[in-house]
Amino acid sequence: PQLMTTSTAAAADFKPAVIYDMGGKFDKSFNEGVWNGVEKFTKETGVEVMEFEVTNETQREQAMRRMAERGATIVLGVGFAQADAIAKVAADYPDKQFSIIDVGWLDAPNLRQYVFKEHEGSYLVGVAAALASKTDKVGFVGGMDIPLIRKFACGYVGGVKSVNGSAAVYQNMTGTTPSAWNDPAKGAELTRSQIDRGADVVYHAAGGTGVGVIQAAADAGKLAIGVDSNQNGMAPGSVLTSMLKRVDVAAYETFKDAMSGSFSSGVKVLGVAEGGVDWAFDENNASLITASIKSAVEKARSDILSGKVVVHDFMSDTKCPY
Amino acid sequence: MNASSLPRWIDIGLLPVLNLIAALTVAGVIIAIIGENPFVAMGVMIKGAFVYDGALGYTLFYTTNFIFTGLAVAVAFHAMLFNIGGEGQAMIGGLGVGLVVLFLDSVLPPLLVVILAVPAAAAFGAVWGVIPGWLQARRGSHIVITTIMFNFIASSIMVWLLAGMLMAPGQMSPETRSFADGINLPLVYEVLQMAGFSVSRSPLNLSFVIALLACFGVWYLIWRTKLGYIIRATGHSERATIYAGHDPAKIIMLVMAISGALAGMMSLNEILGVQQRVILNFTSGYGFTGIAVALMGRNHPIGIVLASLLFGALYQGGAELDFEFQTITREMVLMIQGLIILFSGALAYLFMPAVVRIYSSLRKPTGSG
Amino acid sequence: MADLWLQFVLTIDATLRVATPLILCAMAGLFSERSGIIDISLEGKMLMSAFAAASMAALTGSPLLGLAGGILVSVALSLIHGFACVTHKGNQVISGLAINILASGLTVTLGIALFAQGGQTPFLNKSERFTDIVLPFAEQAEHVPVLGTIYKEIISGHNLLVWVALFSVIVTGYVVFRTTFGLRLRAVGEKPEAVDSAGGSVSGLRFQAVIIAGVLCGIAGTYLSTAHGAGFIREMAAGKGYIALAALIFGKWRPVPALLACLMFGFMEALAARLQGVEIPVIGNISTDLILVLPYFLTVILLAGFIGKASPPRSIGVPYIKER
Amino acid sequence: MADKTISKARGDDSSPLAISLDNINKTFGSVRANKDVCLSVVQGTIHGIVGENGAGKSTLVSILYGFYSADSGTVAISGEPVRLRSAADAIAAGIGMVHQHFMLVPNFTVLENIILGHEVGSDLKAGARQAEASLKGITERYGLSVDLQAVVQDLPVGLQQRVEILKALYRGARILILDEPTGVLTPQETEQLFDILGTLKAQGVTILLITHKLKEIMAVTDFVSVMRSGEMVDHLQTAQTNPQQLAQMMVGRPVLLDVGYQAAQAGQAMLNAEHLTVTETSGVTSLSDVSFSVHQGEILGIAGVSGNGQSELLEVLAGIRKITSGTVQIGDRKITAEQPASPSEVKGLGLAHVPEDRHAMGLILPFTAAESAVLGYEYADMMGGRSPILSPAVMAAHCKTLMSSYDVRPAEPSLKSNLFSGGNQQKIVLARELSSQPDILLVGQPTRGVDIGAIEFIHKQLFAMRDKGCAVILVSVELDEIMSLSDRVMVMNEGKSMGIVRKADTDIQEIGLMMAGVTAASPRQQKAR
Ligand SMILES: Nc1ncnc2c1ncn2[C@@H]1O[C@H](COP(=O)(O)OP(=O)(O)OP(=O)(O)O)[C@@H](O)[C@H]1O
Ligand SMILES: Nc1ncnc2c1ncn2[C@@H]1O[C@H](COP(=O)(O)OP(=O)(O)OP(=O)(O)O)[C@@H](O)[C@H]1O
Ligand SMILES: [Mg+2]
Ligand SMILES: [Mg+2]
Repeated sequence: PQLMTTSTAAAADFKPAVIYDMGGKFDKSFNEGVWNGVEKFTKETGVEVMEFEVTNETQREQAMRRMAERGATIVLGVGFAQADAIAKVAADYPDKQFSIIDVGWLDAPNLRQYVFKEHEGSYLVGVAAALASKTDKVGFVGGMDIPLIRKFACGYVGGVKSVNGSAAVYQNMTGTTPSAWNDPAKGAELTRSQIDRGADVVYHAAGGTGVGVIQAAADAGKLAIGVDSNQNGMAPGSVLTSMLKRVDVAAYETFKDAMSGSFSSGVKVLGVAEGGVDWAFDENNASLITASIKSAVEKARSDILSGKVVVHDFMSDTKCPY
Repeated sequence: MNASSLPRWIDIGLLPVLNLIAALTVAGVIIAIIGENPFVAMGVMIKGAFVYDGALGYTLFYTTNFIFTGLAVAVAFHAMLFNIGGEGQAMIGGLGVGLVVLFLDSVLPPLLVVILAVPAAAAFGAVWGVIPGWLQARRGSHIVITTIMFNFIASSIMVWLLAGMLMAPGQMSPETRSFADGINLPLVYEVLQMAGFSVSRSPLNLSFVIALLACFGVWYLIWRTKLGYIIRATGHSERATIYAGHDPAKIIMLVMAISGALAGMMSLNEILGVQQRVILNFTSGYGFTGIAVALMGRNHPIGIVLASLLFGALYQGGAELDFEFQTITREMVLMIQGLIILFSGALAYLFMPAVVRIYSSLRKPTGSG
Repeated sequence: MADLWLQFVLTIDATLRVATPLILCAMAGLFSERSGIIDISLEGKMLMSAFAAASMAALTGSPLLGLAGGILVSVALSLIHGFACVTHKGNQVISGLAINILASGLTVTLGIALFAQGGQTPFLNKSERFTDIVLPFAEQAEHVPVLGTIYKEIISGHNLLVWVALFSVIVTGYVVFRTTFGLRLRAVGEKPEAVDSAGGSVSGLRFQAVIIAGVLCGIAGTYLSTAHGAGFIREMAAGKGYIALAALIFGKWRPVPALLACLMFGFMEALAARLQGVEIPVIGNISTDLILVLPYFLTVILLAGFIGKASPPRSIGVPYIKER
Repeated sequence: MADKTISKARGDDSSPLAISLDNINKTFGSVRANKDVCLSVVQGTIHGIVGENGAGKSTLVSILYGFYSADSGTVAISGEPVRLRSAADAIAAGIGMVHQHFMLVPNFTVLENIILGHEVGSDLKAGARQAEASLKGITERYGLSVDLQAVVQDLPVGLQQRVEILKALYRGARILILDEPTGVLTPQETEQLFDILGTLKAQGVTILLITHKLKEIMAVTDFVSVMRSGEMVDHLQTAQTNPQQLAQMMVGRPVLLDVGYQAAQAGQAMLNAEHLTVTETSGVTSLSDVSFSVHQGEILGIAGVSGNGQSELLEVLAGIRKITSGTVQIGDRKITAEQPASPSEVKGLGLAHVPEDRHAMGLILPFTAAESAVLGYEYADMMGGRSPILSPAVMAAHCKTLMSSYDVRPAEPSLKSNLFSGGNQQKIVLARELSSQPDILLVGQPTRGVDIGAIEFIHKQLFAMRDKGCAVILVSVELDEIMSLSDRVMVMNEGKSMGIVRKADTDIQEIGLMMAGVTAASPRQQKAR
């Protein structure tokens, strides 16, 4: 492999690869979002993308190396958990291109990093949640207890409080290990307890665990808010909206750029302004989103765009002022 | 009709092979059921394990893990102790490596830190083995149950530490910071490249050599020392051991310490060999696979090396399956492993009646003639 | 204060839900181990049946067929266990371990082949699951202080299988201690040769016991994927089989104490879930990982004879071999 | 020929047969436990079976009880041929059995044990009540009272045996098999058992009694059959035979009870035991206030019914068991509860120990003979002292030497210990212990399950040790063995010493009485201490 001298990929030997993280590409959430972008790319260009789903912690680096060795010209890592692996492998394969989502702190000439302003999107759905709640109590279920998820929570609280300063926001985290991304039973448990305490809208940022959140909310006749992908269709009539984190865009863009030779390294930050985060409105939740909710959310959106509202980023100071 | 009435080559050669064939046959049928060609899959696996550039290195890398955990199970087995706590002992061994390195890597020269980390892995693993040993020897609690519980306890301790005080600042995964540069066991490909051979990169490292030395050590201990003799005696008859003037409780604790130390040393391969930081779940079930390895290897170091090689190939080849087939993932390997444990462990003597019948009908004509 | 009380009641409510699979598995283990067969394959049977039930429910749309599928598959694994341990007198721990590992691998492998969703089954909608049964007057009861809350939150609003689990304790108690079958079952776990010489069949009884264990584990697995959860995900048993085993030991192989142990362990889990990442006044952030390890820790302490003494059935783990 | 002896033994051809076994064969692995065995038992009689250890008695009756299935042969009960595939078949045919090792669930009540496998209906309580009622009739009829609610493990052995008999009768047994029922009983309990058997016989129950004790055969049976190494040797009417004849039939040649005892000159005391007491964790006192000493060049025999503290005594002396109170003095070393000695320390004091149970203690069956031959001597000088290394070559050479000087056959050190016959296994143990040149030798049941040729050899070795000046303590439940080897005899009963007598001053009758706990040694003999 060391002998290989691939420069910028010519279309013929262009070989993209993606490494999904634990939870798998059908987690109905984060990884699935990436998969959607990958599918779109394949459909448009006809180029097959090599895929691998990590199922345990030790596989990440090996999978990445294996992709590089099997001739991949660009490798996309999904999630911050792959940061260390990609840093090592990118250094060992300087003539290959790498890209990673949710990581913004690495530095390599052949590595592109995507960071999202989840707090902005969460703010938007927080506004919707506060308006849709009849009890003035809303919930948040996070996956693994890490700053990134606190960032979601904080933006959400900000949105809720901007509408109703006295509303209660119940918050729970699922766990401290990566298995917290894939524990729907616990997600359902936590949601039930929040609902029993009066919450009637529950937002999740918990990957596969969120399936349980949506299920529990639907079972109880309450509302859930999806995350990452558009989850409105998972339980139509029970999902108020979804906080879209356009990881599909990141995936699609990465491969598109690499294929056309316009791949660049560095950190890309995607917020509301860049179309990287948004809220979902479609036929599945049309009946839930009243005109007043819609206008309030759109107003919040334009306020963020105009800079009138600056949503606090938890990760900037690990504090949440709301 | 029992094992001792058969020649050794049948007992330790033919029967294990038959069991393996049975397990692989069932696995093949399942692969066929899910719509893939088992022979193609087998071919991919073998290629993935031995043929590709660097594949052999990976295979031997996994083999190293299995040698350690297999030896751990086997040593305990010689004292008739069923140590299924290898997983937890390996985790705690890794913790030992981590603590030593994280505390010392800024003060001591790398080489010295590495030299200290090796016994730390063994010592921490030994502690995690000796506690269930003590509970069995002195308090009469069943070692199987306590070692199961200790796996969970170890796992929780690791989560608690790695997601808590040992978590690297600014990190979002439950893992420690990376070790300082140079704190790792030499990689085999690097050493060979320095010696002028062209070898492709793989994580195979010095632990493999340590594992082989451990094999020899275990063989020597069990069959060439008085302690080994007493360990085996304890396994067969505690009463006879007491009669002979030894304290079985002490032997049990000692054996569990040795067993735990071997399991703990598995972490050398993963933590000090490749990861260079302590991560969660680096044991990945290797501790449990060690049981299969010991069963297949009939608790003998040579058997264990062979069985480890088989499982190493299965793991590495299995990863290759993952790349080649949409429908097959690593879990296929887990399934095959389950079948192997079933056939070579619980159903070890499934084929014996038939083999005995065939053997005695073949032997009769020559015997009487 | 009122919220604290409500929180407490809700935690108890959650305890019941979390403890349900533990109770079923503990009763399963009780039958098996009382007959002398160690069953560490509770975990694997539960996992496999969770998969089978969810697949069946997803394919047919019927949770009852899902239950049937779950039970069937779990019993099949029990029969493998029986074949290895009873018929071939193999090592019971090894057989159990093999089944657990096999189940881990097989569920994902088959799941991918069937649904191509990374080993998961499709998300089950309401009609494909066992949904909660709200008892009459639950809403009205809300206004009655204390008792009303307890009625509405704890007693009402559980799915069928939660009731089945509680009922299984009564049935287990009755069958094991009040019937002649139970007498033989216990005898065969204590001293199989006594049953043999009294004209009973040791193998027959042990097979019956493992089959009953299979049925109960099948219900537990079904609960995980088609009642409590909405679909199968890999490794969804997540050590519950081992916790149930611990509860069984903690309950000294008796149904009611085992039930209490399950509830205690369930309570710890429910509590831990609620405390995760929550700042508690004065104490601060409690490590829920350490709460979750308590069941295992307590079992070790118990087994070591520091709190009471748990003595297992005398012939447990020993294959019955008449002729050497 | 077999048929002739049966009819001869029966005496009265018209009496109906309860059991007839014809050409029964049974093989365990390579052991032929029963070879063409025939047996006829007349209804309403007590029929004894005698034979040495391993003669195949238990195997035969287990086949009759459907517990084992015969390889070939037929069984007829009351003239009807039956197929006995399981115990259930035998029970249905009216056969009940009291096994050598009781088949009772220890933590069940008496009642639960009795109804187990033969319950009425599926509800336990209702069935138990019904059973209780019908049991009342049985207990009254045969005078077998026992508390039905008691938990079996709390009952003394004699009562447990009574439960076994009740169990059989409750199942409607008309034929009752008892396998060595008196081995575990005190003389009083034995008396009571024989009374019960008498009552049963009077009620028309047929009884098949297996025992080693010829006295018991003479006392209670009507007929007796003799087995030897898997074969039926002869059938006799008890009234027309005597113990000498039976013993000769059992071993296959005239019994040489005495290997030629010659009084020895005892020297100084080598071991002094004072007020030895051992209390088990269960609270049972297994050894109580035992005092004795043993001298250079003498054999002190310890006699007693099995289970009266002899085993505990040996283990205490060997350092295996802890003393509760009292002392053992060996040379200058005083072993007490406060200053216990380990088996290795005791060994260092010049003591060697041939344990009672060679399978569980004396040898490690899966080990090779070479390995078994160093058990307990791993750190002895010939094995390289404290060196941690074990040399297979040295072990094999050592074993080879032992094998040739003690005539172990086959003389093959690499053979697994369990592949040697009982006698040869015992010779390996003996060789190992005697070759350490001990000053004190503890020997437990040296000839249990050993053939007569080996017995003579072993006895001669013991005499040789004595004559070399070793102090020998010999435990045996075979009174004949005690009498032919010992210089003095200590008799034990319920953990106590009933006194020590000089062999020259006593006879079997007196010792028998002491074993039964009836009389202590007379003051004159007491001095023999
Ligand atoms: N279950 C078994 N498996 C294998 N061998 C056996 C079994 N039971 C008995 N044997 C062997 O069969 C032979 C006859 O044994 P059996 O128990 O019938 O003798 P026995 O006359 O009752 O002796 P004892 O007086 O010691 O009770 C012995 O060699 C014994 O080792
Ligand atoms: N309980 C047992 N378990 C296993 N093997 C046994 C058992 N009893 C006897 N054997 C084996 O069966 C064979 C015959 O044993 P047994 O004691 O009957 O020998 P034997 O013919 O009486 O010899 P000897 O004449 O020396 O006493 C031996 O190989 C012995 O080791
Ligand atoms: Mg017998
Ligand atoms: Mg013999």
